[in-house]
Amino acid sequence: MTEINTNQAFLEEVISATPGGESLLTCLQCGTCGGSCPSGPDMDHTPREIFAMIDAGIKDEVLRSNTPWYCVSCYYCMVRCPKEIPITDIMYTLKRMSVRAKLFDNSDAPDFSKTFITFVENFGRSFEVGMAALYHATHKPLKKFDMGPFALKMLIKNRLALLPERIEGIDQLRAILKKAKSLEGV
Amino acid sequence: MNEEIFEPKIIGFLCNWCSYRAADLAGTSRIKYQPNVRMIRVMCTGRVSSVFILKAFALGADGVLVSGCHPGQCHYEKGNMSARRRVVAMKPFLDTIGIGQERLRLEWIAASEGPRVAEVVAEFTETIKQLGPSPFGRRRDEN
Amino acid sequence: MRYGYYPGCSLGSTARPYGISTKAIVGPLGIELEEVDDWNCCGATEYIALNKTAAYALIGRNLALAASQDNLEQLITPCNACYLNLKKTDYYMGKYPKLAELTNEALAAGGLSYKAGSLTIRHLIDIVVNDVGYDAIAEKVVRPLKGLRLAPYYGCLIARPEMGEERLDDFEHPTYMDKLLATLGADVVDFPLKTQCCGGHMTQINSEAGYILIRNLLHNANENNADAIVTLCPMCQLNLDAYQSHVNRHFKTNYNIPVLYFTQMIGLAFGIEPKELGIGQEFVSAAGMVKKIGTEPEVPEPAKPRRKKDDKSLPMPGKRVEG
Amino acid sequence: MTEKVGVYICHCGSNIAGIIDVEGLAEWAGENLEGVTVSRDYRFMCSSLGQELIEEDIKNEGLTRVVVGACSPHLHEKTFRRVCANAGLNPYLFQMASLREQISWVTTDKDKADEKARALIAGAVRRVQLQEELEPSEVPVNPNTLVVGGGIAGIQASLELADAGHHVYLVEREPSIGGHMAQFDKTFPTLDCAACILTPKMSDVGTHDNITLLSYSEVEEVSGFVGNFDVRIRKKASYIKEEDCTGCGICIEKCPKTVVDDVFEAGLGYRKAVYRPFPQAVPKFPVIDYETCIYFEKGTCKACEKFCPTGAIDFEQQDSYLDLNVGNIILTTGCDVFNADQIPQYGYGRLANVFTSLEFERMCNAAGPTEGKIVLRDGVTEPQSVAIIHCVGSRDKNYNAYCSNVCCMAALKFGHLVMEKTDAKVTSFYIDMRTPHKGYEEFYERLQEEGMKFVRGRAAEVTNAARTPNEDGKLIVQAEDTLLGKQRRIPVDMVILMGALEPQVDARDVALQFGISCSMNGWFTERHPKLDPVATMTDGVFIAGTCQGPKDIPDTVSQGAAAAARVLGMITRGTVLIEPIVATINEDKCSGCRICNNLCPYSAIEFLEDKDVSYINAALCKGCGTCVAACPSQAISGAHFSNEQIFSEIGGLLYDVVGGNGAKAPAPESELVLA
Repeated sequence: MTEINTNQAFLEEVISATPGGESLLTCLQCGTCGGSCPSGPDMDHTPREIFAMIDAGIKDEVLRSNTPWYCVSCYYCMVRCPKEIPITDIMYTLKRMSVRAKLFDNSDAPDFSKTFITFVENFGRSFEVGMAALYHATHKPLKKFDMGPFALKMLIKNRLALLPERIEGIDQLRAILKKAKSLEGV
Repeated sequence: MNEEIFEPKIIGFLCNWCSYRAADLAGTSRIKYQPNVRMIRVMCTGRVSSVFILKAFALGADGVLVSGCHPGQCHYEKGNMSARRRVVAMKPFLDTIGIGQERLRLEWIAASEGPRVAEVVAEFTETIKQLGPSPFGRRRDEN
Repeated sequence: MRYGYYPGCSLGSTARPYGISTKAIVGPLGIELEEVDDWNCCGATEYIALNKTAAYALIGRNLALAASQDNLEQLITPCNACYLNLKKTDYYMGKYPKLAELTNEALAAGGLSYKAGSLTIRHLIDIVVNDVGYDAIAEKVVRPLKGLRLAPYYGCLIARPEMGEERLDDFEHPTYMDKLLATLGADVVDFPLKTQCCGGHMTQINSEAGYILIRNLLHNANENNADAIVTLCPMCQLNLDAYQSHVNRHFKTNYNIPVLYFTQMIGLAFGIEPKELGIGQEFVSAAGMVKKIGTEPEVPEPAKPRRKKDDKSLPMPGKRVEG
Repeated sequence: MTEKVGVYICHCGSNIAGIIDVEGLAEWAGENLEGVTVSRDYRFMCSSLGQELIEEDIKNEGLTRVVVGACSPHLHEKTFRRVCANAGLNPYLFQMASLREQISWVTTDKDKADEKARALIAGAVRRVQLQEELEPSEVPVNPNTLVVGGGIAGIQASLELADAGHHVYLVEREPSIGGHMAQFDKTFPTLDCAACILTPKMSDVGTHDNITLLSYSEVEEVSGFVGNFDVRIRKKASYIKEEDCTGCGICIEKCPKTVVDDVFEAGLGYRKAVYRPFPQAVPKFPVIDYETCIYFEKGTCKACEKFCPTGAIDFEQQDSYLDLNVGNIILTTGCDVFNADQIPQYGYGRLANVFTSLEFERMCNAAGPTEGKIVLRDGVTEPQSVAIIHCVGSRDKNYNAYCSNVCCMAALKFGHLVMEKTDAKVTSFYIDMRTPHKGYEEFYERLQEEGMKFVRGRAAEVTNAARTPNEDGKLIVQAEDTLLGKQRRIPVDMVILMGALEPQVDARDVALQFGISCSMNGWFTERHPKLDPVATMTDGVFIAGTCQGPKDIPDTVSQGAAAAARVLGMITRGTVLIEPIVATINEDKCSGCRICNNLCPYSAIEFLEDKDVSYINAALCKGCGTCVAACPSQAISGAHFSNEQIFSEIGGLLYDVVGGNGAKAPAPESELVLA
């Protein structure tokens, strides 16, 4: 049970980690975001509620919620928000925070992202076959059944690359990403 | 007064109808900004002659701000345009006499733009801080 | 017209038909694409979920490479996600100096740097409809898509978010692809869900949620008797096409709507052989649709009648009928 | 010359004293500033006790100059000038330093605040010593008044003045007065019929001996100043000879050309090419619309002319001009309504059964396109369910950040009308329900009792994309019900968009024409937001109604009456003082270069051929000082803003800079220090 005002610094953290995040202070709780969101019905909390919770400093509950992970980045909320709050970017911020705080228990979403970037960091390109294999094998053993034929069909349709492409400048890319992460203090 | 805590002394000429009222609005809205600009009320920026500006520098101002109504919004129809012509014309001259044109700034601030006053003062104060004291400004130590 | 070209990962795999058809039509359209050497993945919507600075640096590398490649000024991509990432990074680096600073600090580790604004990032369809233009396209149409009723589906990331002054079109109801398909001779559905979400990565992380979104789109396209949905995004195409059978299984529906790329439709209208446009690689076969080309439309559009004396109807804003 | 300067520092309670060491400041001024003989601080200088303090000192200490460090001169300069005058000191020998607006309210660092305060006081003290006695000139006030805009605000103002026995020229752009109120059916919260209460006032205006109604006319030029404005009115050609027209309306009946009426019918209805916006129009004369008339388009038709029983049609008529002289001007130019197709997700213009609030007002109006029947765009089907969306273009940074004030109540009114005239269910989508006036909250409760539903959540979108059978053929309003934290989709037949009130498209041009200012949004700016709401910064020009900001009918009417009262005050006083801040040319110095002649915005400078010098007509000069600054031979001096005065003010402001000589007496004549 989280008690209110546990973490007043939370609001500040979110704002400083999001380009243009200051506008979060002016949220008028109108619900345009929650109303516009394609995943709205599946979220533990609507974006609007998340903002109220951030304001109240209920950090853990926010970082535990599935809301940011159900954001499909359609940007409807962002263009409709009457206060021009960069909602989608705030969702990304919350994803990063929850991964670092290891608070989001249903690990599917984060691990999908992790699998995805593993390939990007090793090859410089994304790679569906590997992703499907790795992600579904490590993640949804039950779903493998479903995904097997799926991937197969993709192959038949000639719509899967069999081998990952590796870019030439992979070392350069790694150096860049390494530096970037150190800058962000990861 | 030593340089690392150099506080610029800036003279501001604000028109009575737009910019001076914007400063009033900044006040009533309690918007905080640097105390470096000391403001003079003129009826219109059109009244701000080059002599005013030179006098301010001559008396040791580190910067001069001239602020009036937006183009087309001048209470006297086009006084602000004369001010613009004058300021533009003066800038190269300020370079030649070694004051530097960055020390003279013209801004349009409407009566409703209280926050803008704070922004402009902040920016301009910062600019002048970067430039350092004016070559003409010989300070006596305050006590 | 010469442009830098950033295909994006999917065009080599899941969206191979997009790549093929793009290559097939740029010639006739007089577009010269110069691929960015050794470009890397843009990170889709996933990378930024884990690292912010790294995500911008990842994209920054592509921008830096393109900008330094014999002075390219315009960078074109056919993928909505890549388009958003490239454009948003350029825009944010201009808008938020701190972000630009960090990104360039990271890029420096690879001996690169990028200055916001050095490149104009544009989507393939933007140059097709605006640089080539509808008239030039119309001239090349040898096989009008007469008889086809098409639902133009733009997806999210080409329409949103707001990224500076210049905008391709409306955030919610763009019309440039509608005009394009009409130019090709097709009967165009006024598709109300044209910029709604295709489910994005939801099909991966919560298929139930993803299927619902796909169902909504298929349902409405079906209601509008669309022969096909036309997309300009690999992710949209994959979700609507490859998962259509999953959706049918899941909701006991039997949608059978082929999902094609606008480049393939242009190719068809230009008389290029379906095979050379990668048609046949889609999950939901477009064979039937291709056959229909040239036939009479099933639902002829009723011409708007002049207002009669007894007509009580109220004027529609914008659409004036005088009596 | 040694002046005796009195310096008075106001605490303004803690407003100034909270940041600035007022006692210290007064002390410092007394000790360091030459010429200062009295220096005091007091809790409230503007209080009667504070004022007496100054009067006493002027009398007993023989002060010759007065400086008050308090609030902005825009608040109390007049007050203290009067104090000086009462004590026999010329009011222009007074100077004010804005310690509150420019220091204590905007500065956090106390020491820096004190430093700046000393600078401002030093500046004022040095300046005031060079200020000269000035006598404001007194001019008579022309008792006639110009009212611009014939909406309810302009009607109210005109009647107040006319009934008081003064002549009013009421200018209206459209063919009839009445404004937006004439378009409405009912008015909240009492639901009395708009026409019933408005039309009597309209005909009063039409028949009043003291009112010259200039409809279908616009103000072309304005010049002059308070008490004595010269105005040129353009009366647009209506192609109807008003002296012959009986207003029988046969021409309208016979006119073959029907067009959509985008103005009065808000695009929901039609009118003829020769038309009268509505039956009770005042004046009764129709006008022929040049743009749509078949005769002007094709050169044939003249149906109206054929059938007019009095031969009142005149296709040769031209615009005519009217030159007036008035003492005061009241602007009641009203507002516009937000163009809803700017918000694509609400589908206006794309989805037939999405209506704007103005369209719906016309639909409800018994004299409107549907005779008051509430129907869908097909003109026959009655809706079973209606959604009302609030804040369309209001409280939205993408369009207008402000609250439009009237929409919540209008939405409640609409809810009532829908439920009264149909069996439809009504749901309102609101962010905050704002009902802060007499009887308004009660009206809200009444609608709840009548069964109107309220969803707290801004509608996200209106779509025709049905997902389920019960949504088929409907408009679906999707929103988050923020009180449930759940997304809801509510299928309805009709959607009403409560569009924001916006300034008239040409508000800025009008403001410029009358020499007043606009807010960033384009609303006319009042002299003081609380204490002087209907006056403007330009003496003799007043504003009332929605041209000043969004407001409802009661507030609009009050302002119209208030503006009239202010004008009556001016008329009763009979004369007005003109600030003596004018420029004068020293003929001996004038080289006759004529540079100043074209610079003057008021052509107040003429060239005297015989003397070969320029001359300034004080009556026309407004004292901007542009000519003073521009004169190459320094021959022009600006009263109250002379070079010497400004120079010594600069010197004082830079008291803490060597070369400023801040504490010393001001240099009498200006020496250009740049050798």
